[in-house]
Amino acid sequence: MFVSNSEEQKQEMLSFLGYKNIEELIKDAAPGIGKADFDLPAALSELELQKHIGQLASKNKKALNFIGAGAYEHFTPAAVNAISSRGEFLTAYTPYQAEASQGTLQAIYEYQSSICALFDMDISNASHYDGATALAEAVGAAVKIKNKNTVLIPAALHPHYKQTLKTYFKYADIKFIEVSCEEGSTDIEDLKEQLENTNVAAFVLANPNFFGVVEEVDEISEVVKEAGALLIACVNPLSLGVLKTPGSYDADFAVGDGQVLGNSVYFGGPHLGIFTCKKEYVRSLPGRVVGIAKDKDGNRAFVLTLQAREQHIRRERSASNICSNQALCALNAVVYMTLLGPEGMVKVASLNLEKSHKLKDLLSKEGCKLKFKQPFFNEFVIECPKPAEEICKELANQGIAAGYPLKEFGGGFENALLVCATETKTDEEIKKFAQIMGGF
Amino acid sequence: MFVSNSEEQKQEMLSFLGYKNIEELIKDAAPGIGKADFDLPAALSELELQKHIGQLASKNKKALNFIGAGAYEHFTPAAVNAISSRGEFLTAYTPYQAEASQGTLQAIYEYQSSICALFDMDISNASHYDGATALAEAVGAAVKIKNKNTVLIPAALHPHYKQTLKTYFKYADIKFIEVSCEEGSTDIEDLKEQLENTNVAAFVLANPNFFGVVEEVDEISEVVKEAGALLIACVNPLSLGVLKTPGSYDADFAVGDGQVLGNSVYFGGPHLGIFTCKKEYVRSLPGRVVGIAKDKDGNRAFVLTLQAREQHIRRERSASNICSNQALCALNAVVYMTLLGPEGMVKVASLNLEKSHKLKDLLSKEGCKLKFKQPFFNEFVIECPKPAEEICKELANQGIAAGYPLKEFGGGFENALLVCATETKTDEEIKKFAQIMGGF
Amino acid sequence: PQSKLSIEKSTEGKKGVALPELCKEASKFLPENLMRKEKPVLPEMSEFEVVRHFTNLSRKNYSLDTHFYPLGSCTMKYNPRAYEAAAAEPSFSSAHPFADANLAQGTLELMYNLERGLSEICGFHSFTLQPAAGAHGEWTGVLIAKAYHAKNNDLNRTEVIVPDTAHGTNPATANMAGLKVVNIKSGADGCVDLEALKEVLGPKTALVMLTVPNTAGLFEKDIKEIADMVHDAGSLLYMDGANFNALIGLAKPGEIGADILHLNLHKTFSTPHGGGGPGSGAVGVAEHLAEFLPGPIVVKNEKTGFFTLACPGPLSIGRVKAFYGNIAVLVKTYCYIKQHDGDTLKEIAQNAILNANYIKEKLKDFYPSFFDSVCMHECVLTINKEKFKNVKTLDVAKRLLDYGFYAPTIYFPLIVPEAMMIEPTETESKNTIDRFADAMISIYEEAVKTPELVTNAPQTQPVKRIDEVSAAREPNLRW
Amino acid sequence: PQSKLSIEKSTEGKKGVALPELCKEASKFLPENLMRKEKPVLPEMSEFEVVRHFTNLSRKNYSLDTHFYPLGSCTMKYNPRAYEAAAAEPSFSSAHPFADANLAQGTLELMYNLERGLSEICGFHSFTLQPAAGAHGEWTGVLIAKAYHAKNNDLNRTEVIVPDTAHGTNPATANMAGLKVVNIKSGADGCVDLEALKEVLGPKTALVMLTVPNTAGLFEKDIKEIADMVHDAGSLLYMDGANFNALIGLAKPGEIGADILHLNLHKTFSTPHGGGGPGSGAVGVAEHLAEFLPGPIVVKNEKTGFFTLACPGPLSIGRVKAFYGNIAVLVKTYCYIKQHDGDTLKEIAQNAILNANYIKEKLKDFYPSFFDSVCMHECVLTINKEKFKNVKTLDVAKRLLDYGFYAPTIYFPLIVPEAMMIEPTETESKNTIDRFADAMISIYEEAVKTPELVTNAPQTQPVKRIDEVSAAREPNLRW
Repeated sequence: MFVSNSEEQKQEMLSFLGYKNIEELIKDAAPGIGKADFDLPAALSELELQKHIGQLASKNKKALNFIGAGAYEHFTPAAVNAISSRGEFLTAYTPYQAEASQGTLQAIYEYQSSICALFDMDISNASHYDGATALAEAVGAAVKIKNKNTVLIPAALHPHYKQTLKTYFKYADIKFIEVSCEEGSTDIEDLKEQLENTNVAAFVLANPNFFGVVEEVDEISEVVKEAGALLIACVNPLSLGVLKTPGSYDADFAVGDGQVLGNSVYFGGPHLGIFTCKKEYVRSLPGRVVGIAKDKDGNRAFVLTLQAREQHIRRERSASNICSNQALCALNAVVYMTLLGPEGMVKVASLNLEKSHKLKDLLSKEGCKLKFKQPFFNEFVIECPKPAEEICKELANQGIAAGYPLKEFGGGFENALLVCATETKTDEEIKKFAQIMGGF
Repeated sequence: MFVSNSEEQKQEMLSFLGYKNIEELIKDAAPGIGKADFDLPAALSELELQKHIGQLASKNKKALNFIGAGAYEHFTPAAVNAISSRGEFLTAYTPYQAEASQGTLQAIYEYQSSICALFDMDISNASHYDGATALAEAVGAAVKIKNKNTVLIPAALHPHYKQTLKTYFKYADIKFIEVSCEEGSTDIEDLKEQLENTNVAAFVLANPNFFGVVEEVDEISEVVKEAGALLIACVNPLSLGVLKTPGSYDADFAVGDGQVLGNSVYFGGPHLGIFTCKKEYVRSLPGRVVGIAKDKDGNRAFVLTLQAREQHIRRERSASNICSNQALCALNAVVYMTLLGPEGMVKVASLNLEKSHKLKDLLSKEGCKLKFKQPFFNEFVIECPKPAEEICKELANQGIAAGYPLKEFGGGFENALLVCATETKTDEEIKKFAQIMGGF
Repeated sequence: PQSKLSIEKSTEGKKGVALPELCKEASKFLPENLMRKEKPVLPEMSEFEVVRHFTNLSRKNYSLDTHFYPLGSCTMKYNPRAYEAAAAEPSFSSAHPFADANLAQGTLELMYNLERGLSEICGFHSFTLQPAAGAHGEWTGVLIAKAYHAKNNDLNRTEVIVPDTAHGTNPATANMAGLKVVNIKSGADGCVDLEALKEVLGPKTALVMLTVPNTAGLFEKDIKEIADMVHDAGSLLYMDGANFNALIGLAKPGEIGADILHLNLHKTFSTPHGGGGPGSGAVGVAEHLAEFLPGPIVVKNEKTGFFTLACPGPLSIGRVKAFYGNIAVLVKTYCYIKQHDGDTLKEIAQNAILNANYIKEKLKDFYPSFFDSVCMHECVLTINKEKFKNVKTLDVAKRLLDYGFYAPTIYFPLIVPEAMMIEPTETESKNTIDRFADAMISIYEEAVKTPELVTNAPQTQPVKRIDEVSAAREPNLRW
Repeated sequence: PQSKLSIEKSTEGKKGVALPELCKEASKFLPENLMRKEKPVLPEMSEFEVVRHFTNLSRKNYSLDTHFYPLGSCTMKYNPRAYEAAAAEPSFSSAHPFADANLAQGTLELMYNLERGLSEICGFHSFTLQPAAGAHGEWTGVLIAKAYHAKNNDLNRTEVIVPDTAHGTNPATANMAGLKVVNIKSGADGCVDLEALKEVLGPKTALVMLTVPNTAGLFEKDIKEIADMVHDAGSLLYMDGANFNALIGLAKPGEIGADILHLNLHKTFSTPHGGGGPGSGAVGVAEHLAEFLPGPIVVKNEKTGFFTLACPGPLSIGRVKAFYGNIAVLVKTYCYIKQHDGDTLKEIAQNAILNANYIKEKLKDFYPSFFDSVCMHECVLTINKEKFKNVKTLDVAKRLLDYGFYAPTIYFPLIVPEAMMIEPTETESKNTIDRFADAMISIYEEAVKTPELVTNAPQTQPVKRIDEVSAAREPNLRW
């Protein structure tokens, strides 16, 4: 299947090589192998595959979704996929031969530029795997820069991000300390206290944090900077249409997951790791980055640059082992940002504020209790009258994905549910959901 | 919406033209108009449109389909749409500037060639609207060539094709006479009798005919030719993988609907009119045709040719008024044929035979009565125990599109149902349908 | 190197697609004398080779997505990607035209509302969505006119009056419908000469076919007067709405006197042209002509909201093609009208007109405009013959390709010598038009100073200038 | 002309997309001190302008769909279009990772069966689908090895042995995981020198990382012996399966001694590379390592057939990224394995090997092969320095672009001077390879006779030869 040689061509080639049959060639190329048995079902033709995939897909039930929690349903203009599905983007490799890859290279340069503009940061790489791994790279860089072994993370950091950090630094001499949460926000007093520890390399500021709460970024930054630690912002890129930018509160590194910028939720992947930093940390940048160069005629051209940091050159002395990143997701993101433009980015973020607050108002009206009072972006925590997991199970049967139950956050969170409403929700849908929730 | 000028640019352009506002310009360009009132709903944003279309689409119910009757559900390899959705094909105009349109032109040339190969005919045009209108053009050409005013059509011609012919020649001095049907096939004795009329210009041979029956093409051709009339074949292009080709039985014109070659059923359109003829009738060819030319360097190039026949040159003296055809559907067809190749075309046609005969066998086993005994391709007529329309209504409620009721064919057809099984039907689906039908 | 045909890349034994296994050969089901003898001569290639072949072919095209396409009268405007996605909905594309109405309520509702929407936008009583293309719609319209006169027993009306600024399809269509074409010359201003019209208008006139705006890019300023004259003479007024983007939102054809209008949905209503189709040539008519429309037509049960396809009445001209129209195209049109209201419809026409006049004005010192008047959606320019000497309009067109622009429509309308018909459409912006004007001016300078640069163009395309006549001499139309 | 950036095409006030109306401003919901002050500096363009901008950008790329892409070690093989269609299924793309398992049975079943399928194909006990790319998978594998030794309290095993023919990611990964890299030189035959291995293998060895086939394009002929040595020394054997298309169907890594293997699904399993990702770096392990795999993992209730995500056991290395892997990539991989059985899997490797050896043999008189042996999926060639004088491998690579071919991987592996690593993959055919060989031979002749043609290449690309060093001097990485 998909082998392009005809049987006759194979024979011609074998003859040219002086072999009678393919087995002889394989024996010379890889002595001792060639006889594996497989317990696999019969191969499907494309028609059969289409039917099979259709059946599998139909086992996923269409749901009215109010879950966010790190993966957000947003509107993607049709032009985004129309562009990124073009064969010239889809089936190109990492742009090593720059002259024959100016399309991908310029698109990445525009991605880097747009991300820097959105984040107000100096430098962006060409992309990372996802928000969690981008955060891990930033933490690793901060620890190296500061040569200190303690990193403060907020209690209200995405649990998957916490777990990923733990895995990344499992065998490294790094201590993670959680700064506690007070009424849904980072407890600044606790933060101050922890910062008195002189081993602290950095604080990770999640904004909005996992509870949807918008943090007091200026105050936090001041406290962190005063203590001489680095500030790593971990943000929702779409929220930056209305929320303060990492650059404006002096973040040293700012990361996030760019799924929200024109990429599908897709059960969690592929998403898009965004990695940005201040200019002075450019040599800590993991992965690929595109820069401007000149061609022989002196014209502007785009190339992968600063490759000396990378594995194929430095091998075991490289900054990171990353090669493949999420280029196509980054392409989706830059097309999305270019379509929306400055106005659109503000508007879509504002719509998220509006819809989530409408949901909050209607839920309150229906008697649901809000857990926290702080400002939020597009999701927030409610207190259910019974374990949130039970409610989610019940609503799933009605075709509603109700939210993310927070019981793993321990005491006081047994009945807490994180709910989200983005610009994709109509007023009718929000009303319907609020009414059902009010019925519990 | 989709206007590309910014407000500021509009003002700049107006100033350049010496106008203060757009209304003044419009007044000069089109005096007396500019004030229309519209009773239209509020304009939708793209997000709202996506939702609205999703809702509309969901009002079409997914059905297990056994209807053919001129529009056939077939397997289309995914590569077909991947290619024809490329902007360079999708958003190009008719290739007037040949040097900048070699892609479309070569693709059409390959379409013409592939169709000629499939049909065994000398010449194909670049496409026509659909099978019915292609047939009308062929009939018109035959009448002109023969300068006679009677055209014989088979009783078992697609009713829509009959109706379209009637409309096309409503005000022309052309007489259509139906040759009767005997046990589902053209009654050759009746054909002979009608051909004794010296005014007959042509006979339209539908193969398979509307009842799915494969006709005795050689015998029919002999009779027609002997009488000095032209033979117009109206065929299912996909069936030509196994059925005798129009060229092999000396058809003068051969037409058909190319929907079956990689195009969706799409509630009846866009489909693809295929128009072919013998070399001697090339000047009767309606619409566009691509030929090979030389460029200045003597290299092969493709151009629209024989344009002298067309309306933008000849105006009222042109052979036909057609300009836009179904180019993108023709592109789908040529990609489809190129993917399948000679072997694939034979195989897919054979699969249709196999599946429809499996359906026939199972229906017989379940006690359903076949109306005719002749060979058929992928559809055939059964006798239901009650009006076929009632059965179709009932099955529609079970999500089954059961077939095409034939009551318009008059006496004896009240309970007749035309059913179809293409290569897309699994043995399980066929079995399920047969069992349900057996239950009546 | 010369582009290879697929058949020239063919290698025996290759397959481009895997099909399910076959249990029985065709000969088990068919008598031998009805069977094909030899396999068709088609290319044998792998899927990969086929995809690469056609992908590379596509790259030899200029297209709207890649280049400015100022092709006059063709309205090459942007085709929104959301509409492609909508049309690709499997629920739409897989619906069978003969399925029970219960199974196709979505498609039927869409058709119904589109027909209502177009009627509102154009000021007509009703629309048929059946015609497959503009010319097909024209022919449908002419048949309607014939049916109208036939009903009135007004059988001597055998003539159609067509101004020389009409689209070429108008006379071709009239002729195809068995009517006699009476051509009239335009006035010096590019508009219908009322005197000339009066001269031929009479009891034999079945129809007057006006292209509005006409192919000179001009609005028929006397349209209302013309309509009155035509109606007074007992004739009907047909309006060719191929370029309705110049009028949309500004005027309703039904209100300014047209009895029949066809629209090229693949122009004004933003559906892509596909390299030559499929298009859609919807036809709108005033109330007195509604009963002649082709059928079937979608009707709504006002009580239940249920949609069905109804047979047309006895006066209908009948069916103009199989099934119900180019539905995939109609889905896109429907999306387009859902995204517009009265105000934004008007913006379309305003910007189409603004852009065309801006081009005309920018180029006036280099390529004179054949008509003085303010133009509508397109302008018709010509060349300065004295300065250009051997350089022709064709050369300018080919040279534009080297500058990265598609060429205007050339040598049309026929009444303008060395014509260039330039239509920017409203979806292009000043940025592009300025670049285009700069290129045109550069070419002007080349034509004057280094004409061989222009007459040897194009140099940047996959092939050099093609000798089109060579193709017609001994036509090679297939492998 | 120089390609413009989107921001250079920006015009104030333009919008590329219409969003729904906003009822309230953001300031109604947020205190001012938490709000953004200035809008981001992003381009302002219409949808049309954006589509045209990026469409034209795409046309400046070579890609698999348009050109032969013999990039060694990258396995640029055909990406079937059916898999793109499958991955685009809205039911897959819109499923939320935290939705109740009831709502996502399709995705979960697919993941489960894919994990079982890859295990069967590779001869392993189980697989994790979580890693986002090959290097991510390698790192996952190394962590598993560490966890294994930790469980055994074998804490002195801090070294990873890596031959110089390994992928560059191998040492980088080992280092990233805090292990010491011990490099060993290959033998003259390009394979692991058993003596050299013996010398460094010992109680400190945690892992031996073998790239099979190695970057010399060769099969490690002593793999079974190596595996025994490694296991006898108490170490684990890691196999880099980035180029598993050379082995697939011929051998199961789990059966020839590997304990851990990562696959680049975006290479062997035919998912597109997307200009740099997303890929997927699934990791398979033998039974004794299954408990260390990252979680969660999909489990099936054998009674009900219901699929759920289960937390991993206490020995798991934990989560390597958020959520569950690059599912869209996994859907395509799943399609690929559904379209293959044992026989067709073997055809993949056979043809990959046949094609590479055919190229090598065709070019042997012009570009000598650095190693004598019969190669696997790729061959490593070099240039004839005496004949070529000033012409370098880089020049040959650039000249290939002018001939319409992407270049091989060059200057890699590092152990081969002026290396060209050529991998045709099994989805290219003799037709293309012959054309490529002809081009290489032409370039050879140019290099000998008219070297400036080669050293001045490319001439046919959107830009001329780029001075890559200029970019790094004062990096310009954004507008």
